[in-house]
Amino acid sequence: MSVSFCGLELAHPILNGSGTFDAIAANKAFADDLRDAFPFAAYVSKTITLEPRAGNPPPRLWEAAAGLINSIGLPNKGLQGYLAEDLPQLAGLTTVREPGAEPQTVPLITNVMGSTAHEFSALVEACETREEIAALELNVSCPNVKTGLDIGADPLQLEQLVRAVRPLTRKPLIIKLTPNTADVAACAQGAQEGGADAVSLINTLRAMSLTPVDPSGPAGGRAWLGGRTGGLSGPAIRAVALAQVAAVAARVAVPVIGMGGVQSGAHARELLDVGATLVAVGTESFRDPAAGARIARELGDPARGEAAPSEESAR
Amino acid sequence: MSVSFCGLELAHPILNGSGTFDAIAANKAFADDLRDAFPFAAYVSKTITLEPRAGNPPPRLWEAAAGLINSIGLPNKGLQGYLAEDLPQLAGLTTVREPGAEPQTVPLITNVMGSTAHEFSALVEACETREEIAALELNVSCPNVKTGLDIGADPLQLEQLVRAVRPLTRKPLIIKLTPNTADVAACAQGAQEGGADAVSLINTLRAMSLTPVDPSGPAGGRAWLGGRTGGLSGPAIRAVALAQVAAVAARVAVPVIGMGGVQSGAHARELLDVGATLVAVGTESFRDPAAGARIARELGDPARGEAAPSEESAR
Amino acid sequence: MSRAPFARRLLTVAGVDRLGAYLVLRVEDPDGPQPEPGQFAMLAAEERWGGGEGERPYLPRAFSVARQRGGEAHFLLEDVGPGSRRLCELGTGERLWTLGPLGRGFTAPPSGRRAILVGGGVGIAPLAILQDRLQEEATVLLGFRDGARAEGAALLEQARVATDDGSRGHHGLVTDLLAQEVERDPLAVVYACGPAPMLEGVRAMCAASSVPAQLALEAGMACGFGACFGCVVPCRGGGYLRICVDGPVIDAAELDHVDAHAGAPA
Amino acid sequence: MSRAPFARRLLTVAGVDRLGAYLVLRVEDPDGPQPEPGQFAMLAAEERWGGGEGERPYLPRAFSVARQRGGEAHFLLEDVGPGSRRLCELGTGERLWTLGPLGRGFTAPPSGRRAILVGGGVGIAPLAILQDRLQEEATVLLGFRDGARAEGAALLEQARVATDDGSRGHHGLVTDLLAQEVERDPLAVVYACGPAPMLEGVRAMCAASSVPAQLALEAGMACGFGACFGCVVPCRGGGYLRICVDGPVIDAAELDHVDAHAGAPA
Ligand SMILES: Cc1cc2nc3c(=O)[nH]c(=O)nc-3n(C[C@H](O)[C@H](O)[C@H](O)COP(=O)(O)OP(=O)(O)OC[C@H]3O[C@@H](n4cnc5c(N)ncnc54)[C@H](O)[C@@H]3O)c2cc1C
Ligand SMILES: Cc1cc2nc3c(=O)[nH]c(=O)nc-3n(C[C@H](O)[C@H](O)[C@H](O)COP(=O)(O)OP(=O)(O)OC[C@H]3O[C@@H](n4cnc5c(N)ncnc54)[C@H](O)[C@@H]3O)c2cc1C
Ligand SMILES: Cc1cc2nc3c(=O)[nH]c(=O)nc-3n(C[C@H](O)[C@H](O)[C@H](O)COP(=O)(O)O)c2cc1C
Ligand SMILES: Cc1cc2nc3c(=O)[nH]c(=O)nc-3n(C[C@H](O)[C@H](O)[C@H](O)COP(=O)(O)O)c2cc1C
Ligand code: FES
Ligand code: FES
Repeated sequence: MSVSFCGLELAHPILNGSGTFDAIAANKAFADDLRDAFPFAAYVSKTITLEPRAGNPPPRLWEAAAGLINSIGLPNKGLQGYLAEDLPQLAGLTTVREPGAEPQTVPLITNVMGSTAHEFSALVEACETREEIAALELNVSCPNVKTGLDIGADPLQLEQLVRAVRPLTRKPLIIKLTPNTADVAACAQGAQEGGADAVSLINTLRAMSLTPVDPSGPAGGRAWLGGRTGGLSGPAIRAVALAQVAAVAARVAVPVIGMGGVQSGAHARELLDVGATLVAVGTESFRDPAAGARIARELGDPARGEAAPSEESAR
Repeated sequence: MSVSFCGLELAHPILNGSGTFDAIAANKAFADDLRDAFPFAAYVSKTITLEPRAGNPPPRLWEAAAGLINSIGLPNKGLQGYLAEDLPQLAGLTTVREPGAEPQTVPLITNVMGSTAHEFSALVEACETREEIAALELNVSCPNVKTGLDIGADPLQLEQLVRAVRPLTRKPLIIKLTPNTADVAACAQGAQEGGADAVSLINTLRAMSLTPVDPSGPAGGRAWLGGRTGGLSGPAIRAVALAQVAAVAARVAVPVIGMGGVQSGAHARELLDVGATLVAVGTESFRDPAAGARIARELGDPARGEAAPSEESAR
Repeated sequence: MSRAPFARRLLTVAGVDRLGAYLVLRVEDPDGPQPEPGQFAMLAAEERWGGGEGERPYLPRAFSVARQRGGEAHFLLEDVGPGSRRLCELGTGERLWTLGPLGRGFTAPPSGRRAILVGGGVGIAPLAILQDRLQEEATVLLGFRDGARAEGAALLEQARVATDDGSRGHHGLVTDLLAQEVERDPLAVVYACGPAPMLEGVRAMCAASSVPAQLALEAGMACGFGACFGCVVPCRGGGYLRICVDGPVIDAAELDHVDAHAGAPA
Repeated sequence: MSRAPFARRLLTVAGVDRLGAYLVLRVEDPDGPQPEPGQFAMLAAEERWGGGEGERPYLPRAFSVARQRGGEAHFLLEDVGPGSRRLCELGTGERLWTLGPLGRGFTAPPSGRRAILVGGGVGIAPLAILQDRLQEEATVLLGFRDGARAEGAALLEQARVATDDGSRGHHGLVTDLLAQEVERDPLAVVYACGPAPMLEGVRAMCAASSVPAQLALEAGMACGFGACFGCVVPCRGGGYLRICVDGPVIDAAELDHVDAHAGAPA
């Protein structure tokens, strides 16, 4: 079950999606077993920005059909706060490799976002100095300050961005692609050309909800979310994720982290089958905080298809 | 409840999504009441291409979480077959305006797709000669023969396409946008600049499914659909549709036909609230063939918010 | 062809009978149109349709009318997935949405010619109503995977049975039995419904012996009334037929082969 | 603070008691950690969670622990939507997923100072377990929309009641009663849970009288353990607090106002 990814040896192929598991809060909320039986084989931080961000005004959540819309707005302490306060607390998480075997340290992946190449560079340079950080993930779903479009939606822009930050770090560089684009495989290729070591997808799909129409209540027709629009995650997007991951894995040589709506080992298996190397679990952790460990277990259970992804997979 | 759209007077704001209601087949399947109590206020044909198409090999369907993936592949008799055989059969459908009131003739909208501007022109020219056709809908979700991307995914290409066909018809020209794009509002704007009278959205989201993994059966990891990938529709995509329709309605002046996952009058109301003029029902008709009429009824029921969309809507 | 009213109807379960590995769901339907043998209905439980693992079932499911009499419609069910499972859980008095009867049924044999009914597994359902309606006595050959399923043979009268595991009747395929019958009476007309490999066996055998055969096919359906173009099988000479409106009963002569997805659950 | 095991637990319903417009769901939990007053759990029915109209509920729902004794955890339920409705439908012996106890509860008053418990509607739940645990007698003031809901007051002892429609107790707001109490005893400590307008009234009144107040807030939650950052309320001096880990009990001094979305169902 152990798997190597960009030079990192992981106990199993399941990690968390950025922004869907706050290990520090979880350590406070749960009794002590979490630290030594961490559900994920690698830990991805929430998106960190240069400056602290408070995030969007509430409400931030909406339950959709078989999914969740969030409009969190990337609250975080900012780069300095993260490096000074959070990173030391995150180091030393360990995960269980096999029942009975030695627990294994969980590599930390830091997810960062800038709104310009300059900001991304500053973030990457600062992270490069910290050895607790095993790899970097660049969240390029942020709106370009000039065009308003996602920076990551245009293959050429994305290639240039990656090319600019690539020389600044020797750590593995993962590009978290945006799914809100015409051709995600072209974007992945752009990232690879620019020097990315891996790509991850899918992020949430742009979505919206209105205040419930209640004949006796306030009129409908107004955006429910404080941030007006949000991102859809969960089972509703799984089939879209599978198509995007398959398209990307067929196009690029670098490893792919697949995610989107995974709830079970069978779902993870499908992403691996279409070419992902690792699988991230997001929204399902909200329903079951130990989902990551459960899914890793289900994946390892021979009855559910332990065999390595077959050569003649769907790619 | 009656509504005017591009000079057409419709009994109510509900029509069908292209390719989700074969009125000719339905007339054969159901007893005689269908012809005089047609569930939709306007009827949109399946996508018609220049040459006949058989469509994709089976299987063509996959049930996803709160949704349906289809890979139908646009089977149709081709332009000549459609004009000669189908159109005469479709003329004369009538819908019920108000309980008790005169039934009203259902305007026919023909949906066409080409793979080049030349093909689109030939389709539009041929339709222009037929007075049974009240309006044209251009399906621009087809892959561009050169780039492989959807023709409609690029605002500039789309504008040029519309500009090329606009002079060929005096009928209202509706552009059915693709949702698989970075900026659907820019595409809508392109269509408007090119001379479109209206836009419609959303079409299905690109999605995929694999053959079920059965330990005792054939290995998983292979695409289930004969066409390999397909399009996701139904409740799963409703929140994405709402966001895209809101973005488009805020950007363009032409009327918008909203669709995607509508199952009830409340859902239709939300699309109207964010700026749509008409609402199309697709997959829900598969669960309930009379869904169109039911939704129109629910929309007209004062208890569920008969009031006209408020000025301070979510736009 | 019987035609369905243009509306789903909410019908009530009159009772559920166990029949070996299968269930017979009896639904109160005193006023519905009389289905023809081979026609089907789209069914969905009124409650708890949706949700559960993988958030399915979402769309209604197709089931052959197995019998219609005494103001009841009967359906033969096997639990093969979330939709059929939910229908199997229905109890007396609970309700389900029903759209039908849909599709084109079997055509009676020319008078004087013997009908041979060949069924496999849960695919025996439409042959029961066909047997009820045939004027003359038919030969009935039914194949099952095992003994529990073979108890389903009680749905028809005077059936000869084959089982894969030999637990009842002929140890082997139902097409072995058919081969004997076709040889004995080359003027027979064959009516078949069952898993795709069985149907393909029947088709090939009948084609070789120039015996006419009507095959009741199955395929994943979204709508059941021709709207989605999802339920197709490839037909002779290219192109596809929609099972729900061009079938489910298709003349074997229209097919080059029976598509691997076009049979009843094995 | 009591901490939850890092796993959902599948617990069994011991019984359901009607309490006017509310239900008390009693769940067998002999071995779970002892919750502190104000802590909550994320609940989801084992079956039929998902599906139905709009395919909801999908995520678990937050409920205050209303009482924990005799090996049972009690929750006070009001049917306000698909999730609470499904929980209200649970019968004895059925099971539900439970994650908890979660969050930060109430802090006991300094000894010698009187506790005033102010509850509104279903928001009275955490005040019951608080009353159970307080060493000294507290003043209990509860407000309800109508008489059926006012029967919920039986969850606590010696409660003074206000109703919006005057059908029971004081005709008016529970904050009217609080005003009298605060005036009489400015050294009291206030503990409140209820709809947002009530909480804002309590906050403003206590701030004006310099009476310390602990407010148990509510907000739509996805996870309940700090993972999603969804359940926030704006706090004094800018920024947001996560109700599930920084609360649900928040010191009123940390708030400029109570967010309109941060209260119990009205
Ligand atoms: C005309 C007709 C008549 C029929 N008559 C009968 C009858 O009388 N009795 C009876 O028991 N059955 C009958 N069937 C078959 C029945 O409709 C199916 O078994 C049923 O739809 C299965 O639904 P399910 O949810 O139980 O199983 P599903 O999970 O839908 O699985 C059934 C099969 O569908 C495929 N599948 C699996 N997952 C999916 C998915 N997510 N999306 C799409 N396909 C999937 C697989 O091939 C699987 O083996 C008939 C079918 C047709 C078309
Ligand atoms: C810490 C805490 C403790 C609580 N304790 C209790 C308790 O003891 N007893 C009790 O009865 N309740 C309690 N609640 C409230 C309870 O969690 C909610 O009432 C419940 O989540 C509602 O779920 P629902 O599915 O029934 O209703 P929903 O449909 O989710 O509606 C509830 C409210 O959510 C909003 N809403 C509507 N639709 C959606 C949607 N699709 N997505 C997101 N929001 C939507 C609306 O404002 C609506 O009024 C508590 C909440 C918290 C946070
Ligand atoms: C509440 C929430 C917060 C998220 N925050 C981030 C984030 O900070 N950075 C990021 O790159 N992705 C973020 N995501 C996206 C997830 O990492 C993941 O890509 C997406 O949710 C799809 O996976 P899922 O369906 O398993 O949740 C967030 C998702 C959710 C639901
Ligand atoms: C089975 C099926 C076939 C479709 N065929 C077409 C088509 O031929 N042309 C087209 O423009 N859209 C087609 N669509 C897209 C629908 O018109 C509609 O845009 C989409 O399904 C979203 O709406 P819904 O969620 O209500 O189904 C098809 C959708 C389905 C499910
Ligand atoms: S099931 Fe939809 S066309 Fe046959
Ligand atoms: S509910 Fe997820 S952070 Fe509070």
